Amino acid sequence: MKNVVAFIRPERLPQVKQELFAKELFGLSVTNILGSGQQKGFTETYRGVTKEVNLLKKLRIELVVQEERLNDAISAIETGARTETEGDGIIYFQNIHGVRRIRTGEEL
Amino acid sequence: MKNVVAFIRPERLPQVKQELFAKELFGLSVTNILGSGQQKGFTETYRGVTKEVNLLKKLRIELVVQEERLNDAISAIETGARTETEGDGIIYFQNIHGVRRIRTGEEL
Amino acid sequence: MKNVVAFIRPERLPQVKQELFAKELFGLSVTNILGSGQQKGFTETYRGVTKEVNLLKKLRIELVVQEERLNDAISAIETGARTETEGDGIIYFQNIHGVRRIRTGEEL
Amino acid sequence: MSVCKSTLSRTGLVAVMTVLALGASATLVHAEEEAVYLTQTNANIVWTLLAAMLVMFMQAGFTLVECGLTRSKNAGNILMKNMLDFGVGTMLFLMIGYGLMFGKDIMGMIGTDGFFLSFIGSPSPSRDFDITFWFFQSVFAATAATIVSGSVAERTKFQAYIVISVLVTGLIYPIAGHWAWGGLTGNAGWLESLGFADFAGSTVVHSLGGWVALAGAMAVGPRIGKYMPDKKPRAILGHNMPMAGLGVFILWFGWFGFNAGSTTMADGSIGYIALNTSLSGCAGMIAAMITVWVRFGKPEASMTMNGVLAGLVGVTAGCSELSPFGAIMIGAICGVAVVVAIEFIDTVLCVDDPVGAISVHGVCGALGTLGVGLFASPEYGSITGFFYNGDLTQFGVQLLGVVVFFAWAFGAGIVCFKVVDSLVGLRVSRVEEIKGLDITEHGSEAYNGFQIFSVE
Amino acid sequence: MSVCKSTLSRTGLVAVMTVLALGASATLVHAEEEAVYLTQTNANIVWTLLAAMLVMFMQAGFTLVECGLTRSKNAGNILMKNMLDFGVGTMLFLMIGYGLMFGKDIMGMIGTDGFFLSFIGSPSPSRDFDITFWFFQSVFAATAATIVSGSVAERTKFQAYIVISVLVTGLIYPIAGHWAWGGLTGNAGWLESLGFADFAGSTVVHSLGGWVALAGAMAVGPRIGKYMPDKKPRAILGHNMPMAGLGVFILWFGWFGFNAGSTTMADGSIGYIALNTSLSGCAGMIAAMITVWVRFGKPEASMTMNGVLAGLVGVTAGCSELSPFGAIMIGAICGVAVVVAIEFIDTVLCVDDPVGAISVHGVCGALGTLGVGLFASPEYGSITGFFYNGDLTQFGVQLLGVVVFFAWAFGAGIVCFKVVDSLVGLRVSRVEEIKGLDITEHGSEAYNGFQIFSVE
Amino acid sequence: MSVCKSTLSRTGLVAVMTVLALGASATLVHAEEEAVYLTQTNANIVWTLLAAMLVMFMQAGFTLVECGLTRSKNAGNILMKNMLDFGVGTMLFLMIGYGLMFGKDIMGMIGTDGFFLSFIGSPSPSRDFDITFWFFQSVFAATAATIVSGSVAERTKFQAYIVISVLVTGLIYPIAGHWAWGGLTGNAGWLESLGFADFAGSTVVHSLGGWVALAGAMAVGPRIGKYMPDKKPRAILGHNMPMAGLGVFILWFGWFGFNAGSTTMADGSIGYIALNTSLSGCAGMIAAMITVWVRFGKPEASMTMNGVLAGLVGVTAGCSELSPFGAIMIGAICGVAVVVAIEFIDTVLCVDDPVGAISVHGVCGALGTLGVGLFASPEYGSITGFFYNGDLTQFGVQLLGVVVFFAWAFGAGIVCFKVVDSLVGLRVSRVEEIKGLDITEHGSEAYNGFQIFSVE
Ligand SMILES: Nc1ncnc2c1ncn2[C@@H]1O[C@H](COP(=O)(O)OP(=O)(O)O)[C@@H](O)[C@H]1O
Ligand SMILES: Nc1ncnc2c1ncn2[C@@H]1O[C@H](COP(=O)(O)OP(=O)(O)O)[C@@H](O)[C@H]1O
Ligand SMILES: Nc1ncnc2c1ncn2[C@@H]1O[C@H](COP(=O)(O)OP(=O)(O)O)[C@@H](O)[C@H]1O
Repeated sequence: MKNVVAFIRPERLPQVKQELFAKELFGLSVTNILGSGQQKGFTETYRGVTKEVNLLKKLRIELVVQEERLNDAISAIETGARTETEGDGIIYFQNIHGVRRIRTGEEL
Repeated sequence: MKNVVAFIRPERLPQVKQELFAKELFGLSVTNILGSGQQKGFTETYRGVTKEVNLLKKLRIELVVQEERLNDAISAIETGARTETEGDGIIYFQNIHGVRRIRTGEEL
Repeated sequence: MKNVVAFIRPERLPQVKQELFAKELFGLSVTNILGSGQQKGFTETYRGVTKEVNLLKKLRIELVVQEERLNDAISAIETGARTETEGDGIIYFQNIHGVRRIRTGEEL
Repeated sequence: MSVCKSTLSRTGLVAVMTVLALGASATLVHAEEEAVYLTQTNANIVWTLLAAMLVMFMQAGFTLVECGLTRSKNAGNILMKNMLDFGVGTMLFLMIGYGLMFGKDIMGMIGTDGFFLSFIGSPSPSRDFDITFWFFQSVFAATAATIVSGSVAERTKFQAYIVISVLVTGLIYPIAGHWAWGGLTGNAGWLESLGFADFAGSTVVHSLGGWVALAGAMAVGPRIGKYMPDKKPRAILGHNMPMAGLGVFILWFGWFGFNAGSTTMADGSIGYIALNTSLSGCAGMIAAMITVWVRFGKPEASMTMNGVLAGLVGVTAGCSELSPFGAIMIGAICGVAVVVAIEFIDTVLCVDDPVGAISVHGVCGALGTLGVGLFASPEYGSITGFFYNGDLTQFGVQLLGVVVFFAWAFGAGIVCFKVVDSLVGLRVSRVEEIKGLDITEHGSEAYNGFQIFSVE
Repeated sequence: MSVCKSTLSRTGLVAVMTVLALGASATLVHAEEEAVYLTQTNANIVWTLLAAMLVMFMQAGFTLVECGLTRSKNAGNILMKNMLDFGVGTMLFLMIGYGLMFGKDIMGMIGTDGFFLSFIGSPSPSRDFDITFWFFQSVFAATAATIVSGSVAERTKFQAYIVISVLVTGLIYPIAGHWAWGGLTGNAGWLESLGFADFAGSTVVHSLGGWVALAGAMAVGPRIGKYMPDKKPRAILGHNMPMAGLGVFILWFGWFGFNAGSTTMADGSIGYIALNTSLSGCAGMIAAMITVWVRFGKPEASMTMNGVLAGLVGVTAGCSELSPFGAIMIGAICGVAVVVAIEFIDTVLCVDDPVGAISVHGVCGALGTLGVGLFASPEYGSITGFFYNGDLTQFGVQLLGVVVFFAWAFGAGIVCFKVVDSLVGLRVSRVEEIKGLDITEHGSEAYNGFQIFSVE
Repeated sequence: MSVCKSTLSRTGLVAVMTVLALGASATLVHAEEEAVYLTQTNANIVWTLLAAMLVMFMQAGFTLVECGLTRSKNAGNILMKNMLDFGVGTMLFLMIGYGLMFGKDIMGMIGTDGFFLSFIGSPSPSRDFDITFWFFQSVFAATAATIVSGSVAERTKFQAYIVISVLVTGLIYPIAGHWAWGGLTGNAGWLESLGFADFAGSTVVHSLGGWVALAGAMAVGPRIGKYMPDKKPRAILGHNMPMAGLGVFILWFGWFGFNAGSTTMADGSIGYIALNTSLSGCAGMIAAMITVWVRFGKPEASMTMNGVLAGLVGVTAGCSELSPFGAIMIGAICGVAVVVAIEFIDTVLCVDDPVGAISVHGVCGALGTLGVGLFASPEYGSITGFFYNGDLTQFGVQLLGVVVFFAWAFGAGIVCFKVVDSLVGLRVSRVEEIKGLDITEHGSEAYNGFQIFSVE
């Protein structure tokens, strides 16, 4: 089993979900994060004082997939999340050494 | 060392915590996530327009444990989180290649 | 490539960011978590009933770095996050088996 | 615009103007050479109407307090309940309630005419006032129902709540209200005939609501997770203290209308009635804050807010009878009592009252009513209390009223809740309660975008 | 402080006192032996002023409703727009609007003097009232502009909005206002001369605002993500229902000033005007709740709130002409209509109106105005509607007024929005819209600390 | 209910009614054949009471503004402080303050009787008014203390704050208040004897509060993280702009009571006083918005809100003396000044004032008071300013008053804060400040469920 993690733009989630579901990948966990990367932040002014905001709102999505579905998962996320402008994020995967479904206790 | 990650129902956290603490596993990090899996979502109606909500509120819990405590951790989480209805979530673990305590810098 | 994860105090983030940026590590993702460890929680009283709060607000920071930058990353985080009091958190790293930039699709 | 201005002067007479304006929106009137004065009737209409507006605005305060002291997943449901209380309450009071409460009575027990606004005749100053009086009474009726909302919050079916709200405003409140206030329209309710004094409704409105709330909280049972298996209460934290705080300020503001407006007359007494109201709220706040501080170690906000409301509820019965120091005493007593009562109800009775409605309205309403028999000052209203004349007669009558209202409201409340339970079911399912009533009963959440998680 | 008190009595006379106090802050006056009474002029000033305050406070209600029904990333922008409406609106009405609306007129079409408060002369009771009347009118003017804010929310440039706000309060509203209400200052607007009746502005204020809002929503286009490629609407959830709910309660409260204050006289009619206002809001709420429940399966909060406002808008034209039952009918009709209209505009017209401003103010304002021609009761105001006399003349005039205001407001609105579009551009860029106007237009977010994410 | 109605008519006489009602809640009165009119005394009571209610409601506004402009972890503490200001303030003013401020004076310096409401005698119209006047003054006193709350927010011990609040309402405010307003009860405060004019308290209430706030902010020091090691200020963002915005609207609404109510008389001048108040707020808003826009690039919301309050504070001294254009001028000056002052205090003085209380109340209060000497129009109040008569005498007196109040309030403030610091300690510990005062001082958080994180 593999663990696929991607950092994406919040507004691309619906497309990513759509792509994943289209490939029958239904297991998915989404976390709100603040991130920095190549994309620059912005500045806020509050009561006359400038504040640099260099952590932007992003989403972290995480999927546990079978070895053979890894490429499907990655390409689905890439298709859904890509806008070709800075801030699209990265995607990585890792090995997992065991997965179980809590409801049943079965190994996946 | 191992990294144990589980996706559980928010309302089961107290039980999971209790089980873990009972086994003297005190190190624990909890994140709010939105997830989809086998459990179906629900629909909202707002101002006459229907909206499908297929990401449900879940928690991601993460523990760094010693090899020998791995099974304790997994069984504690399973006991605490299981309701035997759809949406109970999954649990997985990975190898970790190094852990340090920030306060002291000591390797764990 | 390595994946570095650390749990730190929220109020240390600016220092950690500064240390990382100083070392030209710009890729960074921050998540809000609730955590327990060696630090004790506190009690709230609400309408006459006491409530123990043993999950404290912490941040989870995650960096994907090249093998050779691993030590830089770890030491930057440690320098930034350390207060030498309980609650400073832990830091761990894992192997990653593939990373891609979503915008371009290039392998990193 | 000097031309325009002189035109203004020419159009001074109301009658002329009305014809001229042909139904237009407003009419300018100027003092003629011979001065025209505001009649006392119209002054009373202005005052009573302003007070009614303020009491109506209290509905916002109740909503915010209840909403703030409960969890975010039920905020929309609470909003709906409180809008409903006003909407349905007014309608019911229109159709049935007012007649039962203020119609020509039978043996001081119940009114029998005046349903469906049937007392409205042809235009006259007297009709103008009657309508205003009716409006003022209708906003009071809505208040009684709203109190119940708080104690059954976060677990009651919306449909069931609608029926309860109808029963409270349509039957429970007006019938008992007649006993104490029927005299306002020339009847003689049996309690007031005995001398029972409750100027603006510590008992008639607040205790009544509070005791129905008690019946409701018992009937519907505690929220999931409120009690441990060993009956030890757990804290279920309210989601928004600033919201509740704003609610308290709005209620305080509106309470000046509630109390001082209950003269339904623009006379000189409204000043000290309002002062008493304010002082009692202040005393309640300080007393509750100190009590919480001493009892639990820290001055906690939600209880302090309950203290303000406790003081306000307490002084409602006697605001026209108390000296300022009497008002402070009543407020202080209620401020202490509310903290004690909340703990007692929570830990001893094991009744889950999320916002403290039973303690604030039921208990402090009763205490305030009894207080009239003790603290009523001969220098102010028409009654003299025990501390001024050593005579417990008035106190006895007050006690009788308090007991009668408890029996009626709690009894009728229990019956109503049981009936509703068997008809539509009182309580949502376990799954619905965990998900929150906003999604399950109303189809959409109250907050969006905000990450809201309850981890226990 | 007995000495002090007797001093108080000595200083009774205003004149003496003023000299004594040498410009100090307040003056105590006591009844002399011979009673002094409040003049009707001063009573009118008190009443009109109180009403004006209440209407001013409605600005808070509008802000909260709009803010609550939109996304958190634009909350600060909405706040700014609503403060601006009042600030700029008052100034524009001062400089231009009042003169166009209430100045000496040309052929019932437009006022021509009274600009820059030029009608203010030397001190006199008449001036005192005129100023108060002016103040009351100025808060009305600000209301009209604010309605537009809602329909163009979340995507309009702040600079563009400023210009629109200026045009609405400075030109669109006062010119048309003159036609219906010029008579208040002794003119004869052409519509009122025909007998058009709109007591407090269902059409003059609300429909006018609503139709400009329609023009605006069309001109600025739907929010990103509101419509699927196949024109199916998607839900963009408001971020804070309790906030919107508080806004509704504040509006309800303020509406008593809006309607009952439109007498600008402390007379006896204010009581039933307020009662009608309240009942119509209640009926609107109940009707909308039931309609939503039946139509979409659950009693949803945001539509129910729109129902309250629908009822209040509807009754505004006829509050002084309707019997209480007429007011309930109007409210119920508007409550149903608002739900239908929102769905129609959203799904058929495909016009994106985030808060329902067009349906609430435009549609229900028109319905309420027409309703006067049907339900006006001879027992109340001076007009008799079709259901009482079988005569459709009044209805015809009402219909004419409704049509004329639609044509004017929508037409002028379209022109204004086009002009503004070509001058400064109406709409923010795609990136700015996604980021939210708070950051891009005002430089800082409305909420901080709260984790706020919109995942779709 | 025709029977009932005729009963109503029969029960017209108040006296008869009171007997009949036997202490019941309300009394219906109808106009008899011979008309009865509202006495001016009772009209004054009604008006003053309504104004007092509005001023009391401002407490909600202050709470929301302070709460919204600070961080969520201290929201409950701010709520508690503001409730306390009112609760304790009223009590202190009752026991000590009123006597010092309005008691029989010694050499125009200090009042010496009237403590503990001792001026209350037997029932009379004069007593009725006196009590109302007392109530009105008590809500003013609470306002002064509340201003201080803002500048010391997020870092001050709750216990310390209680003592400060007591000292401000019990000593600092009433002593100085006597100098300017003692004449209201027939004394002659030394400043007012010189001709110092501050109608509703730009200096007496607002500047006084503002200068104590300055002393407080200096004594307690900046919040952790507010200044970089090199003294460069950093932004600590307020957590809730819509909340602050609602607070501003509530304050604006209440300010009509604050200013127009300061007549404590229902006379014709209240109309233009309210108009001036409104216009100045609008001008302040627009001026501040433009200033921020020009100075910092974007029209930021929190500064614009401060602009509204700046205008309102500024016009408070002269609202009864200014022409509408004078009011606009004062508002505009204050709107610009508040932005400049906030930046100056933040970056040059390096005093950390989270909500801008010093600039809004201290600086603009002073400017508004000086403005009376320049802009007071002979057409309105009794004073004529420099721009109308070329005479700087009045301006000189105003300047004297401003300086005296600064010296007194800042001096007494510094002493008080030092004393409190040595007694109970002013400031919470570093750890407590980071955790937030809600948990450490009050034992529970203000928001629950919401994920709230501050990452820097
Ligand atoms: N090396 C990294 N480690 C952790 N997170 C990263 C890393 N690089 C990027 N991210 C995440 O991805 C988001 C987008 O990255 P960014 O570099 O701005 O996109 P792009 O690669 O398209 O320029 C960041 O905000 C961050 O959350
Ligand atoms: N393959 C997966 N990858 C990532 N997260 C998953 C996966 N499967 C489940 N989850 C997480 O677990 C939660 C519960 O999963 P679900 O499938 O509904 O439970 P169950 O397995 O009991 O039917 C999901 O909401 C999601 O957050
Ligand atoms: N074994 C662990 N697994 C997961 N998270 C941990 C673990 N130990 C610590 N943490 C995280 O680090 C935070 C700080 O840990 P803590 O033990 O209090 O610090 P310290 O090690 O300095 O005493 C915790 O709140 C938790 O979020």
